[in-house]
Amino acid sequence: MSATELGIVRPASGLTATLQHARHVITENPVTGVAFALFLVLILAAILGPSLVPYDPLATDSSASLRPPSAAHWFGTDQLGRDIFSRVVVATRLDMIIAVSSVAVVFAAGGLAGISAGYFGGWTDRIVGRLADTIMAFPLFVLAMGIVAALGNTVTNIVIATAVVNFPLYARLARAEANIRRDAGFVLAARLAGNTDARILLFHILPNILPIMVVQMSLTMGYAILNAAGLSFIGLGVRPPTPEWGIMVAEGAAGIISGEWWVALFPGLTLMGAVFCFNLLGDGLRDIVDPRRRT
Amino acid sequence: METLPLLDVHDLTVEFATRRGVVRAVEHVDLSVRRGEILGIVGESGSGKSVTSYAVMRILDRAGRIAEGSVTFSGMDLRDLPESDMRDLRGREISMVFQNPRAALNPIRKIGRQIEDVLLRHGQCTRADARAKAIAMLDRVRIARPEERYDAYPFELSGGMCQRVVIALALACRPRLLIADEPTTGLDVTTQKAVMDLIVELTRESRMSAILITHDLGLAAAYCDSVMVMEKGRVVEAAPAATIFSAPTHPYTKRLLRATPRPGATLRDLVMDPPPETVPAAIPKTGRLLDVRGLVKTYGAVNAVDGIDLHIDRGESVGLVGESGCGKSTTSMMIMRLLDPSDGSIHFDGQEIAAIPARAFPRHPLRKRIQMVFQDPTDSLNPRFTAERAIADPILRMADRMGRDALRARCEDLAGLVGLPTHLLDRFPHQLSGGQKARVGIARAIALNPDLVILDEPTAALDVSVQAVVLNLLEELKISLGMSYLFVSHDLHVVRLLCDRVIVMRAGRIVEQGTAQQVLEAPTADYTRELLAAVPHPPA
Amino acid sequence: MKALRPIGRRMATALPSVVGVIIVTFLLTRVLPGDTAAYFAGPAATPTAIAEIKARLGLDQSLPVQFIRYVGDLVRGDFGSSLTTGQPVLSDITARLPASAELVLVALVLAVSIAVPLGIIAALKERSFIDHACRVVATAGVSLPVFFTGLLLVYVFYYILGWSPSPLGRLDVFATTPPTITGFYLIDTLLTGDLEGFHGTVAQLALPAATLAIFALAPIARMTRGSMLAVLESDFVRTARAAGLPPTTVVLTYAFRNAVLPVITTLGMVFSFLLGASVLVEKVFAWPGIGSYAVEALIASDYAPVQGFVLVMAVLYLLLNLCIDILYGLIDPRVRIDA
Amino acid sequence: MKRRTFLASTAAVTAPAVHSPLRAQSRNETLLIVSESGPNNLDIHGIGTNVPGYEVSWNCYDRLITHGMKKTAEGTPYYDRDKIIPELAEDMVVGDMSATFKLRRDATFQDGSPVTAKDVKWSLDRAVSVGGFPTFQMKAGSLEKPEQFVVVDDHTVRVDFIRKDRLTIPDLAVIVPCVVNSGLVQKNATAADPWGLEYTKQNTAGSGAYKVTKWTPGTEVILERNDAWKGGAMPKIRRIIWRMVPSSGNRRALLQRGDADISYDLPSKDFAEMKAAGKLTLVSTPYSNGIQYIGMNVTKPPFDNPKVREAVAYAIPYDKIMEVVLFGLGKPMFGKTGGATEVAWPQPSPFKTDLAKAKALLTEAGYPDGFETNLSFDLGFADVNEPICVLTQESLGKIGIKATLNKIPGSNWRTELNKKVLPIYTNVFSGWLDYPEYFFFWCYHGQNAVFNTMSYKSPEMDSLIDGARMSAATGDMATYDRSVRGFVDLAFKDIPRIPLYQPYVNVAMQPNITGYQYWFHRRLDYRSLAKG
Repeated sequence: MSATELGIVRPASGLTATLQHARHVITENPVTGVAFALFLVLILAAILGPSLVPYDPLATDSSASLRPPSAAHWFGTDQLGRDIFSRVVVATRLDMIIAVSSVAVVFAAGGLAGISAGYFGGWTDRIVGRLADTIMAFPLFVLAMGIVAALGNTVTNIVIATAVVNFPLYARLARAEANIRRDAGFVLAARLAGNTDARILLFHILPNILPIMVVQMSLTMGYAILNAAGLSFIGLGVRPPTPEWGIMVAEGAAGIISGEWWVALFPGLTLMGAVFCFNLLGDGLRDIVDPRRRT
Repeated sequence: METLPLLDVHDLTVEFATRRGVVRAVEHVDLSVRRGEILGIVGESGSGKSVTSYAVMRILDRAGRIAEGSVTFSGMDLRDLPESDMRDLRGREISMVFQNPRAALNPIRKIGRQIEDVLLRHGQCTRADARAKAIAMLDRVRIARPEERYDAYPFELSGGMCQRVVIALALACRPRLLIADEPTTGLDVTTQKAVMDLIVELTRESRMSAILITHDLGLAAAYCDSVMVMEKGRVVEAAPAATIFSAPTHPYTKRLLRATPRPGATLRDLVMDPPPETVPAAIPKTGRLLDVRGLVKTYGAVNAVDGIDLHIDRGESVGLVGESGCGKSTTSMMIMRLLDPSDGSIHFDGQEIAAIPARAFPRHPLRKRIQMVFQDPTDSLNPRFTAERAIADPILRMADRMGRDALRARCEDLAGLVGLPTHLLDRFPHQLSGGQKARVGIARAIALNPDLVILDEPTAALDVSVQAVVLNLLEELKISLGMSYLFVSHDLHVVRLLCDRVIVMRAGRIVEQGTAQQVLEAPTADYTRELLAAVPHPPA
Repeated sequence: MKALRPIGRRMATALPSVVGVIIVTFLLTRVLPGDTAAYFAGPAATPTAIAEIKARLGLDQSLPVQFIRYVGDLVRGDFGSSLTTGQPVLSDITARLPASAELVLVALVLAVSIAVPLGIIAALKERSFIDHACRVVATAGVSLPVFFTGLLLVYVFYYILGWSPSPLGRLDVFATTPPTITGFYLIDTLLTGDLEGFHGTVAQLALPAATLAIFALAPIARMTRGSMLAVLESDFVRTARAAGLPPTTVVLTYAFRNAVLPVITTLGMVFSFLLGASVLVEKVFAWPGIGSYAVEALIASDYAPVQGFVLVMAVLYLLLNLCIDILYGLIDPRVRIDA
Repeated sequence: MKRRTFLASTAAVTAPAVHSPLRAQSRNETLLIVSESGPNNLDIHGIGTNVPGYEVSWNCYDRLITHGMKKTAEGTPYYDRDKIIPELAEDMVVGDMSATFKLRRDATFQDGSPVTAKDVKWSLDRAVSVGGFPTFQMKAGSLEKPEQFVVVDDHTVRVDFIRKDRLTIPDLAVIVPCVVNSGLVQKNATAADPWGLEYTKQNTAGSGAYKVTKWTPGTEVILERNDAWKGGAMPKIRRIIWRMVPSSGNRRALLQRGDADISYDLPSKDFAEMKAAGKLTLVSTPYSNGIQYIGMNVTKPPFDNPKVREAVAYAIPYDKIMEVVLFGLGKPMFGKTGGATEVAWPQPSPFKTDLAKAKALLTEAGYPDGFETNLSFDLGFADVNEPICVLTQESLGKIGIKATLNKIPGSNWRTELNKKVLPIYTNVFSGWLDYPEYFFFWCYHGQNAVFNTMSYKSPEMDSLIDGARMSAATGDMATYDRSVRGFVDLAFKDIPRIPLYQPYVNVAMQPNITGYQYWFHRRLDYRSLAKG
């Protein structure tokens, strides 16, 4: 029995209520609070990073190769004497771009295909369903590898590959959410109000499943970064010497055994932090979005 | 004679911790149940009636706690009882029956096993005789062929059957107190009667006590020895059932009593201060508005609607009555042109519309002339739209273009018409009460002055007092705007209040139709008589 | 016979997916860079030599013709030959599949046996410290790239602590492989009563399986928690509580059995993710599975193994989903009717 | 039905449960080798046999002749290019236009059948006939037609020369002209596969010191000693376990923990560090006749301009590359100051890093603001190529050349190179036959062979290379020396390729392993290794 059922909660207006709720979630759940803070740091690093870093992330210095962390080089230097801290910070932008754009692409494609499938049913549903099934039948990472290997390892193709492997997730989610709403009272009412199917889909159903999609997007952002890192590990990442977390980890990985732990560790921790942040953020957003937990 | 009551609740206050601080759901409630007594707790949603019973059982969710007061059962203070003892008590001494029986049963466990679980838990049987005892229990709650049903899963049983199983579960250990929380909500009237009769019979038979929690004063009055009325967490009146009906003392009880539809009462009788008589639209329109012939809807091999003929005249209200699954909703959806019929014709204002595909109908000029008010006001409002946006939607789509200000003005007019305070127009559905949402739904339906409005159980989800007001509003609007209604409902008494003519459906066919008076007072079909008899009659 | 019909029907619905997989793989591998013929011809081949080999491999034909040949070969059970190992793909895959399957399944079992209790506890103690801790731990696991986790584990447990045997595949270098009965060393060593071999296998499996399991914790724990929360709030759990059933019965027999349904569905998804991730893990641990096999083939533009791998994976995935459906049906009687 | 047979067969397997895990009899006679990749074919004559496959061939088959050993300055045994010793042959007589080999009478194949002249002829015929790499390699020594190989008697074979070629005899000592058990292989040959390549792909059929007893492609190769070997002194190691460990970090860990005995494809960094740690035996030997270089396509602007090429040559960060990419494990091939050009290859170029000069040259060439280009490299050797290219890219940036790095997957590298369109790239070339004219013939000659990836054409160069080949065959050493100096000088003048360094073969071993020998093919020769 929640307070809402008891008929007690009557918040003032939509926006303030959401803000209030967000504040409530953050304060009540310290983990989500930390995730939000981390997210802000990431955004700042992505925007301001390149102008803040102490060194040129591409400048090599053979006299300072593989230096452990010090006051001059907080995260140490890599094999070519590049400052790892600067590279990690500057990489934020690229990684965020990969994450955000792949999620945007898959949201547009998978989301639309999914809600159409869920709303119209029939052939649309069958085709989208088969498409999703087919993609799912691939081990996803291998499919991503295949796409990048076939199309060439550019940022665009990494984004496309990540979007493709996430397609079933979005299509299915959107389909399920749209399907339970296709016969909802408000959809029937919208039809009575003279809305065409397209309008109902875009202006009535989509806004309602948006929150749950946003949660998914947050979770997928983390996956996108991991995916890019995995591709880097097997040599299908972005072009050198562009700093990217996954590549830095992959390059430094061999050094762990030889004692140059910092080369892989710091980019690894950053990468983990970012993915961690997106995942926790997704959880947190789910708390905000999920009406069940609005107590 | 025993002097000590079986259950004695004194000064009970239950608090819920919400993020807006502590909310008191139940305040200073006193109640007592004697051995063999059936107590009814009546109240509208949010009155705290269910919370009271959960507090007695100590099954409040994590956020809730008993803040004050005492609960004494058979001399034991339940508030201080260790949880393990409390668990022994639950199901053996005090049992509970919940509303929505299908959800109250574990969907993936055989019903027999669920009964056994309880029997075994409370040492009422051994592994060896568990099955036999469970079957005996099923037999006791009048489930036919109990040996077979033992292996059934809840989804294989009807709602009424499920409720019998829940009752069997509750009574398996022969408890001394049974708490039934809205046990018949969601069941058809005929089932409702059978379930209530069963509960009372078994209670009396084994000399148990019972608490019946319901929103239906009529139900409480018909089955209980004494009745307690709750409002906003407080008890406003408690008296023997008969007394409550004949001489209610508290204004809230009076209002509740008045709002309950009953034979002989008119719409205006339901509300305390009825609105002035509405002036009919200037020129009352006459003539045939809707003519439905041979309407059929087939799903696979099943005819959900099996050849329906009906008609509605201008300015007329027609009630379409039947129990769930009788095809009344399917019929209304087809007339509404949200669903394509398998066969038959629908003439609206002389135009055949059955052939226009439902997908294309939104763009049809007739669309705005046939509108609908939905059963569940919450479900029928887009959670992301404000009240104004919801009302404006049909205007934006189907009326001539108008400016922002004109649109706002029109929405305010409509809000005024349905009695919705204009400041609520900017709110989202979750910020509105059930009655307010219903008004928004009505305003949206009448926004384009339709000729025919289909009312699909428009008050089923509302409390009686709200229902009374909404029904009056609908009547008022019909007269002032000159609309016709097709009122779809399971409740004959409600239909009678609003309708000129009544059509009774069963299994996709019409079993009886005639004027409201004729059908209710001199029904010709057995089924109609059965329906009428099933409605609980409070003591006169 | 009757019981098999739904299974048959379910398989039939999966057919389009298989066809889709075949087409997509074919097209994808044809756009892969690299020239098989040039690879075959060796570093110093003349253009005519390359053209000759091309003709021999049928690579000079048009795409549709190649596709028809490919499908024809598939029907005859001929998956082609790998350039990197020089063996027929089918025999490579059958030799390597048990290694991957054993790894992924052990990881899955490990993950489930940790994540499910974790999820249940988190749901029972919603918003408590334990809940937050579970969430953080599980999420941290899924936030690490698997190859990084794997290398860290090797570094700590093999290199620094020396607890784990050398990351050299399924068995100690000097141990002989058990006779192939199932191909799963864990089972084969037990069947032959070879306890030493069994221990060795477990020791070799520990790190790679742990690496994968860490990755799989979060989705399973999250799903268990969410679905437990939903079920714990449901009416029938309240009924069970009100009937005085003990907490263990309520949580396990009533709540968990219902909550496990969406978890099972998630497992299919997790399995697919693990198969993908195993590609990287196998590379780190020199695991002779099909994942590492496929990666190397892909990097080498070696069509046939990639196609064979993907096809086998797809079929495996579909079979797994079939198993999940059957399992689902066993748990949830409502589904049986529809099937 | 099917199920029943399956069960029956399972039972058949389980029934004799006598299996017991045999620990290797003695670790001292077993060698554990770890490397990144393994063979894809056990026969070097097979189609597309990869480099690890060569190692199997080298150790499992014998040739008529082989090389003797000498020692490098560091004391590492190093094959002696000029000292040919018998292996299957006990005697070799080189005439003017032919060479005659007398076979050992006691040599047998691993199945016990004797090695006869018929086998030798069949094997050499096979090498020149199967096409692909083996045939190509044979051609390098003017061994082109089966008619060149004549069976004189059961134990005598004559090889006729079609032309005078200094490389003919050395080419009979490389891996390709191995002697195959013709009887055994022919038994397993088919009409479609007359040379029995399918059989030898999976099985070794030689007379060599080792035979493959188990091969799990991509995972491990197990070789056992052939105790009846007659080609040389009996090897010490009885059993070789060769495991594929893709992660270099793990290979290093295995070595450092003492689990693996030998690994020889470690990154320079690991190698340098292990060397510094001093716990393992580490041997570095320069590739014979090999060079890592930066090549430029001389047919297309801007690299068609020699000034641009020279500018690039002065812009390469040579020392940086030696230091942070190779950790000193390479022989610098730059910065030669003074001194005459030697009659040798590889030898250092006169270039050194001089950005001012590079900038000036670039301006002179008409590119004062530089230009944009793509710098390509083979992803298969990314651990060296990538840092080289990153450093080069940065350095080129300083003189205005904006280079974008272009990673090309290993599988595609050769195809891309052979299209001869890559503007600038880095690569390694090395020849088995260690003769300057051999290198130049393949890489600089205007016949535009596949290895002349710069599309370099110069009549002067061609005549110098041809001159060297001719004079070598005839033994005119004065002309030879002049020609070699000439083409080396010309290569440094026209600069289609900028030499960077001579790579090292780095081998890391446990301290108790002895007997490592450097061979032209750079793979391990198990026969000389010993443990303990």
